Amino acid sequence: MSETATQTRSHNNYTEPAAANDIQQLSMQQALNRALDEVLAQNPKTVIFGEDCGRLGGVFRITDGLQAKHGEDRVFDTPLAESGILGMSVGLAMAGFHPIPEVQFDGFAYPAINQIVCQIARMNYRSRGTLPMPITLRVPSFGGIRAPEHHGESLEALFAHVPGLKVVSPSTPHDAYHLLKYAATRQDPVIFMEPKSRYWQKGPVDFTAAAPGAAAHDDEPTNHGSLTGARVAREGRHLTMVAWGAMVARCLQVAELAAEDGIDVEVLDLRWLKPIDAEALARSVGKTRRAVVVHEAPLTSGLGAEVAQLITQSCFATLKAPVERVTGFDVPYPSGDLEDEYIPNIDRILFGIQRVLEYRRG
Amino acid sequence: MSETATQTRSHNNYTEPAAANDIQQLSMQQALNRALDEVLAQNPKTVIFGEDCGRLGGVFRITDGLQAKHGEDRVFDTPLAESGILGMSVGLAMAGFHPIPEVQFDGFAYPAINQIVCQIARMNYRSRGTLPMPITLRVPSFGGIRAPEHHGESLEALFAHVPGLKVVSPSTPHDAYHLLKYAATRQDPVIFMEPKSRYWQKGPVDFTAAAPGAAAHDDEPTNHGSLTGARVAREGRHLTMVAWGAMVARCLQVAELAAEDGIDVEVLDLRWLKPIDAEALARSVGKTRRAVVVHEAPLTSGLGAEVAQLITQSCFATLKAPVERVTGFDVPYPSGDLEDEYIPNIDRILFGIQRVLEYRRG
Amino acid sequence: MTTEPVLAAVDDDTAPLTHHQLRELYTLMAAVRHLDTAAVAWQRQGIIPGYAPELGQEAAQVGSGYAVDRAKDFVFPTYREMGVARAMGLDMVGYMSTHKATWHGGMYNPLESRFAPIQAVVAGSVLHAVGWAHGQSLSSRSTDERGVAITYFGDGASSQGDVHEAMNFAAVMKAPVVFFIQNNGWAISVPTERQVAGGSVAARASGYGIPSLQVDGNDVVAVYEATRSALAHCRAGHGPVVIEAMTYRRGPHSTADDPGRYRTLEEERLDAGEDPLERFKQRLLADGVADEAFFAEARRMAEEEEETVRAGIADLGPRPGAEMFSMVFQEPTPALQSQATAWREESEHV
Amino acid sequence: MTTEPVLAAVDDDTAPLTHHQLRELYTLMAAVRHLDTAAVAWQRQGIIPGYAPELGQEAAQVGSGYAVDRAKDFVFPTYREMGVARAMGLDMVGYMSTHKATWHGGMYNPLESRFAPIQAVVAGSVLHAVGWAHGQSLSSRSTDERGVAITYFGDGASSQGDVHEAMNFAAVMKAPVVFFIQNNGWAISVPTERQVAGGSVAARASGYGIPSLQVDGNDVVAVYEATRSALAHCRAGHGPVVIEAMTYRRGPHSTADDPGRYRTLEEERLDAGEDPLERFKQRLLADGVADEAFFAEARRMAEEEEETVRAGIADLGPRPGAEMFSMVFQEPTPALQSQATAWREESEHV
Ligand SMILES: Cc1ncc(C[n+]2csc(CCOP(=O)(O)OP(=O)(O)O)c2C)c(N)n1
Ligand SMILES: Cc1ncc(C[n+]2csc(CCOP(=O)(O)OP(=O)(O)O)c2C)c(N)n1
Ligand SMILES: [Mg+2]
Ligand SMILES: [Mg+2]
Repeated sequence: MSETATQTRSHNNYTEPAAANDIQQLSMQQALNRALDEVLAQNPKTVIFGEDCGRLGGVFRITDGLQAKHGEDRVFDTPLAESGILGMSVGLAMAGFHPIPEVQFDGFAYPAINQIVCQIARMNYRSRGTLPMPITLRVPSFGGIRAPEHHGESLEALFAHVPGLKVVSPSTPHDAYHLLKYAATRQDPVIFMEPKSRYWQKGPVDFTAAAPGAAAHDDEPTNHGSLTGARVAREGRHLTMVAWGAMVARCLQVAELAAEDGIDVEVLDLRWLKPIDAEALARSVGKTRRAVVVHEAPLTSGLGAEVAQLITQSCFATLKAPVERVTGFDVPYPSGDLEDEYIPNIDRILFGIQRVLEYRRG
Repeated sequence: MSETATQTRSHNNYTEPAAANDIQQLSMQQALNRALDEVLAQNPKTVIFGEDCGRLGGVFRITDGLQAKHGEDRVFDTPLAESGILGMSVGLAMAGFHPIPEVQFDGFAYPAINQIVCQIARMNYRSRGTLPMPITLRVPSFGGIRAPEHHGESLEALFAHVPGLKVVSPSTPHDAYHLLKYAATRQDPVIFMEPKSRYWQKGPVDFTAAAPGAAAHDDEPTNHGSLTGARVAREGRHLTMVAWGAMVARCLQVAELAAEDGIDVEVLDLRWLKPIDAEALARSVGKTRRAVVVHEAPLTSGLGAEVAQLITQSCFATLKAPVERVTGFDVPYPSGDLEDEYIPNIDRILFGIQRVLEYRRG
Repeated sequence: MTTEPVLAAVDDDTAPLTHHQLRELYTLMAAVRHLDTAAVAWQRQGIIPGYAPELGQEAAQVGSGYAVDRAKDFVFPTYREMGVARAMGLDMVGYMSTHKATWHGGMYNPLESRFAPIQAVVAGSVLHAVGWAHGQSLSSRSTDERGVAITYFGDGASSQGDVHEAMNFAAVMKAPVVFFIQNNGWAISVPTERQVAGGSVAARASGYGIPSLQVDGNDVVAVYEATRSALAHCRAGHGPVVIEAMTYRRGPHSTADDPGRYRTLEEERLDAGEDPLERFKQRLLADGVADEAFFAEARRMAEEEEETVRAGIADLGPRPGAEMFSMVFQEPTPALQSQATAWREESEHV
Repeated sequence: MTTEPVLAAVDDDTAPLTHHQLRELYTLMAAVRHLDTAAVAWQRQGIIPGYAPELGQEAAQVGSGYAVDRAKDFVFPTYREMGVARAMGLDMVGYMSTHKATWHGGMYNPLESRFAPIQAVVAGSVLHAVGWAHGQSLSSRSTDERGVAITYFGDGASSQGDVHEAMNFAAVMKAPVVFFIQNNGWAISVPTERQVAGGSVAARASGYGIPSLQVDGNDVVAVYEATRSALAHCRAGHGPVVIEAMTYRRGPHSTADDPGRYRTLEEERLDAGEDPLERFKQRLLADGVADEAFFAEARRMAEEEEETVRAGIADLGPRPGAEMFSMVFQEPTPALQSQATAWREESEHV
């Protein structure tokens, strides 16, 4: 299941922008790179920066080729200090720029938390709307690549709890492309959590403006298939699995296995982790009447609790069993050898489904 | 409801240690001060430090008189840098000390989050148990005193999500005294969240070893009334309110008002926010079959979601209504003038109770 | 080790201050002194819940604020820069509203006044200044056009990691930013010698290759001139400057503080030195720049201003609760809107 | 501005290194070079998933590690201090296990080996060293007793706020800690000139009143001697010291890195300077301290050691999953124990 960054990392995979009405097979890395390229071309106020973003193109090559193409003013390396990177973003935003900083790995967002929570998330509020913070913070996130300590963290529960932030995580190259372009044109701060274990898998990206799931600037979060809400990744009747990031692909796998036993699972890709598309949850579980939420982060006080509670709140009368959570454990993210024991694996998710299906009251 | 720190802050309220078999009326500030004094006397390896902890005795006077009594090696001021304070704690713990650092206000824990999450919480794990982190981090917490920005924050959901931390918050002088002494003798890091708006209210502190609710070193978290579990602050039959910190007193007030309408509310003071006493939740709501959880922190991804989900998980079959959450809103903590609109007030809690009582399926 | 970095000699405006300007400086200092003293009284009278006085720092604040070009530059204050705000002509009711607990950050318009929202996080906005300054480098290549950021912070704040990151970023990027430290001897109860290793914040600048100026922060003209040359250095594209204005916090840290616990009155008297306002007055008298009538008039105007600000503050009602929700985002979310709706319904139905 | 702080002359052991010691240093460097090169090969062969080579930094690491008093001192490494670990006699299978992805932090005992767990957060443990060092001041007042902390970090790490906080704390508290910077020219793809404003980390020390030594980090004897005098200065109670060892990261940042994207082979050749191992060999030959037979033997031993470590690494199975739970706390919680139970049941019932 897990791959090292080394094995899957390729070079020179920067692709040229495509014409409209175009579907291409791209990896998420390529889709993100393309989105950034287009955003830089469209808005001269966008600037990309972080550790190794420039010449190297980022340790994951998401910014590959962008400095060469757009210049050192638009795409640049900073000294090695995350609070510096995010604090600087605040000032650039105050000066009218749209910063797209990168934190090199999830775990290195912690040194910048003070600037994220107390400054980025609050400056619009503090200044009564006069100093908007259109900052798109890219964070390669989650585990699954047998990386060193602090390189496999899931910070969504923390970010989602912070008033003033919006949080999104794509699970496919198509969504990665469209959601990043969408996020990078917002007037509010968006934390963009990239599932790093999915950077190198290819999938179709539909560049057509009216492509399903790509209706840009649609602000109706409840409009199924729009950019701002959740996405039904697989329709099903018996049970809803809710996931985001790399867990979506895993849940789809599990759904296929469950189908062999005649269990028809719906998979909801939450996408937006703040605000959460509560109507999509209600709609799906209103139909299936059973739910399992899956995430990599530790159980306690994870975002799964919020999702479960939103479901319980809206579907209490019809729910057949309490919502199950299949998650990482309340332990620090372990070293590569134990990673498959920690991240919800197929068996643990299947057990979760079984518990929900077999639940009997009393 | 709210009071300024100024109005309520008194000087020279350091009290002498009492004899055993003794009950005294103390404020929480006095109770905490007494606990620290005794801990310093009992364990020569304890050291207290932070901003203004020494000569001044802390901006809330919790460490009042301790430097004069125990010396500048044991109680000292640091430069103004929270990451420095917490990072230094790690090294002191590695050298065999029991550090009791203070962060001056909740919002100033953010600059130290990297050291808390990535170092304090993980060093025992990383070192395979050879480098324990017996650190008791005191954080004056929550709102209600009309203070400047960042002086009224509730970080419990963040802390509770971090593997390797334990989190506790007292709501009475009695618990403050006993829980702080308990925390400061643990071998694991404990975040001790002090409800600053309650520092100056007096209440009985029972110093007797066998006092109810004060059975020291009782490691059974499910043992009702022990130090490690939740505490039933008021017994009731119709509905359970779950709260912690300053919200416990408010819920008790609400319970009295509800009693006037014949509604018999049980109030559960959660106390430990990690690990949560899930059995106490199950026991109480198993009896009342209805629950409201109240906290000051913003709703989304707050600890209320975890509490609600734990209740739903254990009491699904008998629960009469979905668990209600009455919380702060998903907005930055506002300035004093709007604080009473933000913190769950009596009316909003009563509305929450009403929603639960009036809930009808379908 | 390295040769000491020095300020570039940029002579775009090195003319001595005119008599008019000197009198203006005094008038500003008098207004600030009066308003500051009044605010402490307001707190005692229950008009405002708290205040952080800048007593003794008038020269440092007015002198530096007076040098700012309000068409180009941008100021990043802490919670104690009332004198800078006043020197820059801010709406003082809007400024003071933060101490009335009306709105964190204040009710003035930061964009129009070129004065960022009041910052309660120690060292919180030092990096913002660097980012804003780098933005100027990216936008305007011409020397006269370039705005300069000036970030204020204290001796205590200098201990924060963010200050180091900011100085290093600024020096690597040659960002036009002035780090203006008011070393007022104290961070609440902690004196400079237990806070600032090496004894001087300015001394750290050379480690980054940044030129620095340590000035008598109680001499308003010296502060003005240092700030003016620092701004010119930055504007000309030579990168950042550190100024350390040596001054003294004569009052308590805030109205909730009790300095008697950590310093004696005798120590205060000895360490505070000469009162910057009185000292400037004597100088103006000696130089024949102003006479007693002028000082009496300055005092009258200060009193009048205080009355106006007090009345304005007293008139300030609480902000509508709906602003808690509407000010969070530029593009509101439905989830938050429904919280606002629920809040309104529950407030109205009580 | 201030007079440059200098190292105290503490002559507790300034004798020149004996021939035996010089040969021992070479043997260590040869072992480190060989093991390091082998680890890169192991990664290619799929034996370990990744590795951060220290090629070119052998002199800086062995020279400093050799000076440590393993009875008193404590070392705080990053992820690239294999040479220090080896010089201090660590169990190298335990050390390497972190690169096998067996356990973050490594499988050696940090308390017994006086070598803190491997640290993946850049600058993450610099403050730990200060805290540990202050603990020594609190515990032992006598000069010979006092342990010294030595914290390793890079030019890149020097940009982090924590390093500033650490230096300031250490200087204010006079903590016995050596800040040992290996300036190897690069932080992944970012060269020192874009990272370290002012060009030198050591130059920053004087701003805190801390004495500093900038040494040729490719000269093992120079590094040893600098470290020895720094440790003596600290032990004698004179407070912290900064050492900046100028060296070069000859390899990629890690086995996942491709330096060809940011530096040419020609640049590498020019900037790397002389190979520290070869240079030391020539010196020992010239001074008649060692002959070719000695070097052949050193190489043979290094090869043998590599074989042993490789075998040990290959033998390392994954840790039992139950350790995920049992290592979190000293005093386990029932909540976590029930997660462990559920995990066991689900793993067993598959
Ligand atoms: C990050 C942070 N930590 C702690 C505080 C609490 N606090 C407010 S002001 C202050 C002292 C600041 O001293 P200094 O920087 O010298 O400024 P001065 O108050 O002297 O103007 C402290 C500790 C804070 N506001 N922010
Ligand atoms: C806080 C943090 N940010 C980013 C990283 C990712 N990272 C790992 S090593 C490195 C470069 C470190 O450079 P330097 O300190 O010079 O040490 P060197 O690798 O050269 O030994 C970076 C950016 C990290 N591990 N920790
Ligand atoms: Mg000060
Ligand atoms: Mg380096």
